[in-house]
Amino acid sequence: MNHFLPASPVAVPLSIAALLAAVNQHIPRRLADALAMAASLWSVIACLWLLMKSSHGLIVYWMGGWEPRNGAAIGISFTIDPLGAGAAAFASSLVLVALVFSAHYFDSVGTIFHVLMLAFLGAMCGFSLTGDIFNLFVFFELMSAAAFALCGYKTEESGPIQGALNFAVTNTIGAFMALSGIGLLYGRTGALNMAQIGKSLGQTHDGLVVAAFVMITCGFLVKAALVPFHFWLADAHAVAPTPVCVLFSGIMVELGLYAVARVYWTMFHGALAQFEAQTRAIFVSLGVLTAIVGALMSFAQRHIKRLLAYSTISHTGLMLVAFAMLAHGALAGLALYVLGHGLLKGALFLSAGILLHHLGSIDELNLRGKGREAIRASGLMLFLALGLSGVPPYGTFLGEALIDSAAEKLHYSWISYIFMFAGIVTAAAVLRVAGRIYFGWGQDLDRSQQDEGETDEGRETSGGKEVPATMFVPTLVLLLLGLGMSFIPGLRVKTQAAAMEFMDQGAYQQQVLEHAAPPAYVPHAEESLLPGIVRGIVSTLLALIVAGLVLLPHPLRRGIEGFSGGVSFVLRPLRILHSGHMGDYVAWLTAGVAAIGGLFAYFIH
Amino acid sequence: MSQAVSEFLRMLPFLVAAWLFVVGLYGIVTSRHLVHLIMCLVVVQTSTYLLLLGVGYKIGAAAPIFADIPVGTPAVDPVTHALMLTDIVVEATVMALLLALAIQAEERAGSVDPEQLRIMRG
Amino acid sequence: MNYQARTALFIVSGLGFLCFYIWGLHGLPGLGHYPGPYGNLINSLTVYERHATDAVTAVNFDYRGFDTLGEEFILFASVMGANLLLRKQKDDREEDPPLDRAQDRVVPPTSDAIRVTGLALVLPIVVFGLYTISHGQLTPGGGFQGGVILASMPLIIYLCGDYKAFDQVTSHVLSEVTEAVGAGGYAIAGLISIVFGLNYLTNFIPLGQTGDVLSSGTILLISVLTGLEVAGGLVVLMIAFFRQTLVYRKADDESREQDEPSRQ
Amino acid sequence: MIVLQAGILLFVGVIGTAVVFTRNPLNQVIGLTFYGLLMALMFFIFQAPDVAFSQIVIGAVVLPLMVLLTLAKLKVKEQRRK
Repeated sequence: MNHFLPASPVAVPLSIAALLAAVNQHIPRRLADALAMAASLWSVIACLWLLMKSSHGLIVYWMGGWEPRNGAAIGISFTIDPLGAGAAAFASSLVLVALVFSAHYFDSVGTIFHVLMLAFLGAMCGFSLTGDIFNLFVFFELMSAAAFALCGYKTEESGPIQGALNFAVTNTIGAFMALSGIGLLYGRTGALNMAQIGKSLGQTHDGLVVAAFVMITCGFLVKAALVPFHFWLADAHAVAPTPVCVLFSGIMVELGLYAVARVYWTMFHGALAQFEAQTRAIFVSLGVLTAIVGALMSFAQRHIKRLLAYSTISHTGLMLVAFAMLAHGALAGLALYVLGHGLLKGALFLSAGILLHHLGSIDELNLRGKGREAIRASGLMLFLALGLSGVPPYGTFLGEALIDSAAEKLHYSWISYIFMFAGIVTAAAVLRVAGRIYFGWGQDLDRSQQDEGETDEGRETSGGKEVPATMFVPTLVLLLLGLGMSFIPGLRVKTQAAAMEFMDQGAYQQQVLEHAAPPAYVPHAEESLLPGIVRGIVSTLLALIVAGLVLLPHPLRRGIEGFSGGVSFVLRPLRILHSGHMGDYVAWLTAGVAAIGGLFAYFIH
Repeated sequence: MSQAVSEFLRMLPFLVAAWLFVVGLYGIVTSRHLVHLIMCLVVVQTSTYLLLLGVGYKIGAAAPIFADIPVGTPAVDPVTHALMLTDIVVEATVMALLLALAIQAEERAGSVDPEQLRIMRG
Repeated sequence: MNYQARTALFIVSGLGFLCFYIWGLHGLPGLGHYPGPYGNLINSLTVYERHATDAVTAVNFDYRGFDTLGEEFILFASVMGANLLLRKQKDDREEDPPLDRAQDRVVPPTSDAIRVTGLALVLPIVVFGLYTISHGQLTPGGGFQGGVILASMPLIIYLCGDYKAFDQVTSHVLSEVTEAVGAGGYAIAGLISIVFGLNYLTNFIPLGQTGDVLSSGTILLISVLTGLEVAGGLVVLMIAFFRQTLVYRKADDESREQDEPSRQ
Repeated sequence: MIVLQAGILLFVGVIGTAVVFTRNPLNQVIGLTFYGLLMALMFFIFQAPDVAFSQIVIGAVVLPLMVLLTLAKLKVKEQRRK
């Protein structure tokens, strides 16, 4: 079993994918569903097992049995730690949920959908588990290739094609950028194993190391959709089939960030250690900018999936802020936050999918007052919106609490206001949607505002009065898991230990290259959750107030007109910048890389 | 003379790689035709070949094929070649996917000019 | 942004990026001064440990075989994706008569010389492709290169003007299955190692005599599977593109009709 | 040998730039084919026969062919729309 389990989260889904492709159209739909679900279920189990096992030290698994010679790696390793295994387990669970949801959702073309989903799954697992930088790139590309195809799945419409094009071009450029960085590193160290590169780089921090760091980081940040690399995300989410959105928002974007953290802690930490303060400042500013832009743009949308997509952008900004603390408490908080957010956002997208299935539209203004017909979906949405603002016991608040206490020690306590701001605005946006759809509050459709680009999309199903259990139950399960994770005993302590393991560069190198024994990690005692609880409740109340103000009936709106005028004064130019033009996206991408690179170059030399 | 040339050559493949990367991006930013844009993306990708090729090369070394030369002869790095092979196949397939998207863009949106494909604004 | 603003933004940031990149490149040891140790280690090991004389093939299919697995699936997923995107839509049918008839263009018949030469080339190309695949561990070549060569064979048949033969040779289902078998075979070949109590993708076949065709264990097996995958994948891709534009040179409509249902 | 290497690298740089600046896709694809062949030649000169082998087929045949087929399809579509 020890020979099989570490490789199986990649090998099993890929084998099943190939099998399903070979028998395309010759097997019944239900059998294909069952096989695909079985493969993803297997990945969940295997990854959970790896998660348990690796909490006592890294699992280092050499593909092809090529153990390192004299401390030099000659093969590819899976280097599995609890956070990596956790990411893979979470990705597999979301794939499973998405497959269950789509069982009655798609009028699928042969088995192509299943094949692509399984390839996507295998890529995400490999991406989380690998310990080799080029292998990371290969799985990054596999993830992208499957994602592009899934994104353009609904070829009958014009939107998906344009969204997929923007997605594909920007992400491919990001991948080439990361590959160039990898080339630079290889030119310096002659190694591809991350542990060995880290060892070989040591403390040097010349131009090459900085350039490699910035290029690899920016390549992955394109996937993580940080401003100014974020444009593709809203487009891709707005058009991808709903079950696929769950994966994009719930885990794929976060995996971009995971890769940044992995790369930093295994390879560059030694080199950049004396510039920790500057690194922190740069990433915090980037994250804060992203959180604010994402939140504002989210509030301005009426296409519900696009709204959710911008909210994801806002939350990845917060996640980058958490990573930027470069402390184990914040990293543990980040892990919990990703989990909570992924469950929540997944459930939100699924409920949007139910709306689309039931009412045939995804435009907030079109759906005004129609929610009574789809009461379960809109009711769920209300619940979920509260989670976005971090109300306890929703899982995100656990993460926020950890991040806050870590930030406080680093004199960054002001970032908790950013967390509150992003939480309030994105939650208010979803509450507004739910209020408008379910209760029919707020303005009616204003036909004068037509030049807004895509606001709606076609059905993905044949529609129907009934919402099948395969759609409703997964949504509910995600919601309950998101609530339940707060009650797992010792979760925070265990995650902190895992984060310490993740960040220990020296122990990582010794375990990978020299079979060293793992050290034991003893995190601090649990801190009080009370401030987090209070803050969560305050944000939720504020979110309710903001949403209420927006939805006020006409006569009462007068009072806040000046305020909303101010808001749209800020929003207008921001929306114009999101032009939907691929050239703009690439120009901003280059500008982002140049700016981040320039800042690092300035600080380090 | 040959000294000067070899000093110039020391950085040449890398400079060309950097140049091609940026020029390709320029083509993408200013492109008015999706197919042109995709071919510019190919140019960006070739930049990574040049970088890897330059990194793995050794002066005066043979190709890493030990059929005719004895083991131990200095040979260039086979790993970068393997990486480039991977890169080339990836290129062809990703470009195929993009070209397919371009065909669909013409079909569904009636244009291949990024200027006209702006349904995703705001 | 308008064209000028966009170009201006790019020129400023592109130059910034270029400077930054070159600043990083200056840290490289310079062309021809490869630092090692990875490549040197592989060069000294392949012949002894793997009985393969082409180090690149050994890296691709053994030392870093797992990368190649991922990369096979990139090909596989992209082909699936392109196929999905290029499938005929329902509303295309009526407005899509064979192109040439719609434009009243007469296709010049292919000359006999081209046809004979072309068809005579088919066999050598197949042999050459198979040779390249099977000698990958010895001389330059291997699954990728041989697969690509094999995939060019149907093109020649098409050039010879025999669309019917092209259609038969490239029968969609067959090439799709070939592709899937190649990709899946690779993933499963890795699993066989596990049955022998070895790590994923470890060699489990005797290494044989260095220099023989049947040598270097799994490298050969994986090379063949990769060849299948690449050939199948590229043929599926090319058919997908060809079907978009194909010039029907003969009365091929029946064969087209028969083929349609299986592709939906 | 050194002069040959420098020459081909420069040539690759120039042709790559030319490919980007050729705005008409039909002309560009001719440039791209030539560029692919040039790349293959460069791989040979830099002792990478394996890579050169795939580059010849992919860069000079498969990729340009796909681009040409795409252009043909786009042209037909465009004409039909008019």
